Amino acid sequence: MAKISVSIAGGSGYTGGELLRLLLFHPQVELKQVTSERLTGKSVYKSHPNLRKVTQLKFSALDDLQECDVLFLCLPHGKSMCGLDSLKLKAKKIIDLSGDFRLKSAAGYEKWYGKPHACPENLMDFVYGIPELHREEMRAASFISSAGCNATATILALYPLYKNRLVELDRTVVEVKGGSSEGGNSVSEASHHPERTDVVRSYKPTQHRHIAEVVQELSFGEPIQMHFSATALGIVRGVLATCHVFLKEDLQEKDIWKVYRQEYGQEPFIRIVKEATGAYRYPEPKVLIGSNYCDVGFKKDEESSRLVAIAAIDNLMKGASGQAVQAFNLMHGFAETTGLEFPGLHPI
Amino acid sequence: MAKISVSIAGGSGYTGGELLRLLLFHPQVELKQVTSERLTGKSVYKSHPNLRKVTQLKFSALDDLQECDVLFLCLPHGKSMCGLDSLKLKAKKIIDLSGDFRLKSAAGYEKWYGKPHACPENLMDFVYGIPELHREEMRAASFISSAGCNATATILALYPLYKNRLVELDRTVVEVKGGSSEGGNSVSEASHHPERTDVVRSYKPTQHRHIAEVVQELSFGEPIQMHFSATALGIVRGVLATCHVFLKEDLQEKDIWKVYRQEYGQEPFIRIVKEATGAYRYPEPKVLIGSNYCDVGFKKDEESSRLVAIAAIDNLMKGASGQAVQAFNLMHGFAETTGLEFPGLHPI
Amino acid sequence: MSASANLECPICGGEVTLGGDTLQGELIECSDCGTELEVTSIKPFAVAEAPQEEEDWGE
Repeated sequence: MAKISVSIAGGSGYTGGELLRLLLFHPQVELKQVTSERLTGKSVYKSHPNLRKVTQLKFSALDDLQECDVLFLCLPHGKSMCGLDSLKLKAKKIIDLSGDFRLKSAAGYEKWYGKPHACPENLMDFVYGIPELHREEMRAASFISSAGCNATATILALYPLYKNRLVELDRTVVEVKGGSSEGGNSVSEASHHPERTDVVRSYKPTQHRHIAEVVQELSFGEPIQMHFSATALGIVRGVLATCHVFLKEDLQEKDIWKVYRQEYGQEPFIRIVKEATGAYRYPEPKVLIGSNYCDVGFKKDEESSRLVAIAAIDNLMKGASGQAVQAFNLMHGFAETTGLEFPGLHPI
Repeated sequence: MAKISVSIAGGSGYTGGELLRLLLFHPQVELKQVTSERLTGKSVYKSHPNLRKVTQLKFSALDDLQECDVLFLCLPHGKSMCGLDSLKLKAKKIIDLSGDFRLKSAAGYEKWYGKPHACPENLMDFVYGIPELHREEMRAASFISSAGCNATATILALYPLYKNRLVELDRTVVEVKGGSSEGGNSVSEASHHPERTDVVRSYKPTQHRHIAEVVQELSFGEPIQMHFSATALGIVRGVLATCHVFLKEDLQEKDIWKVYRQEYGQEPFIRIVKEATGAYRYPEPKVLIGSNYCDVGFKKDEESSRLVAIAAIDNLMKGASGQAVQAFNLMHGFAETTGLEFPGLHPI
Repeated sequence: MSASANLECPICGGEVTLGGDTLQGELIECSDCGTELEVTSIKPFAVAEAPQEEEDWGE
């Protein structure tokens, strides 16, 4: 079976580099080009030292992009939507890792991204790229918009509860804790090592744009409200979403297990992690680094109707490039785990 | 071609867990048993959370060990040599990751390990397991003793210089910087998080036992002296060996490049890393985590005859389990990189 | 030796399979929630959470 020709537009950032790593080792992929305006002509390992001697590939300019079967877009926010028409000429299938096509509503995009959408008519062409929610649509899709990392963790923590209408729709509080790689490789005052190391930084107590995706995916046709905050920690990779929901009925933990098992029992990348002993009793992002797993757990509060639902991912894997490769596998009927078998490291 | 049946004796530690991860994904391996006296009957993921749902394997007791083709020994120091005769009944080929059979001289063992060797007559049966030095002997070997992590980094940094007799034999100073996983998973006052985090701890300014292996492997029949210190850092994985040697002749960097290229040009796991720009100009252990690479670099001191030779590895991979799998591949004529393709992560 | 049986884990409701040769008092693990279960009877099969010494989790 001929390999699928694949290129990456915008390959010098962290997401592009992680995607490049995965695609270089994917048995069904023939990697053609990786573009970077800033580093055109340079070897890719200059941005991605882990790929030194793994590939001799050099960055191309976007203008020199040739046709291929599938084009991954890891361009800065806004570039995908502005360049979509010309990019569509290069590949029949596009997987966009930016935020440009995640929201179905143009008004929602303008509210959360602070400017009007450049091509709202294309919004409905893109399928929102969380396979655990949209597997069948993704199989048939030509355009997929890969979800945000914080949104992915929050959605997967809460999906079984919202789908089965078990929680009050306006009381959920979500606290996401994440790492420095979420900010990408552009440097700033705030990312300078002496300022960034070991912080517990309330960088988005409110107004985090990933809320819009969570509301979109969990509303199931009803108006819902998410109270969302993000705190940045001293880690590089990893997201932990701690979600506080309020159950409509008095359910026991056994009932909650049943709901999560019902939704996630057959999922290759979701593990339910809730144990009474050991140092890893609930989902822990540290041991997921480099893997495509989303670990999900929960604890019922004996004192109230509150249920604490917890999810952990690697923001660059299940939160970005890993999930994009999962989408690629779905689009072509490959086993969904192809090229995504790495289980993570311990200790790390 | 039938798979090779493999078991691990002593599989609950960090080295055993890393080996288990590699062997579970090795295309030519059928993993049979993993022993742990402390955790017999328990699921292996209880010690190795990254293997949760990757395997249903449970720990066996050493007494229940059945015959297999290859037995890896990750037992506490001293256990391999004391139990060798009974272990030999279980497998024709043994790869020992402890320090018991690394030194060829029984006197050397007693000096550095503080007790007489239990079966000195077996010392010569084991081949010292650094493929870049002993590839042909390892191909034919039935018993291989995998090298120590600090020794591996130091030896690989210096091997081209000593083999080609370019340095003074008694002036070399080596400073190895390493992480907390070197100490294994047994807890102590010194490994307690508030005491261990972000230290720069001179834990072995002198008398580090890995010197004996370095002297053994680099002497080439002449008496040599190594001045060796180890400092523990706040990292979990990673070793950086910084070696200060004094050249006999006034060589330029071009000459040094030639020597390293001559010895390492064809090696699948050694990369020469010496660049003038970028954040990763010299070997960096961080981006090697999980990979089997040893990156080697150097810098000539313009003010003197000193050459600074630098090597970086992941102590659990090229410094232990990865190198043991490399040995396994050699023993069976498999491509040396089989099961060891993971290139490492960035950013991490 | 009685036939094997599928029971419900008392903690998480997951499926626990007991082989026909399972012994009274034997310790087994629930593969879903990892809880150590004790076989409290074999005719009929029954399991209960095995006594756990409370680990100090250090926090």
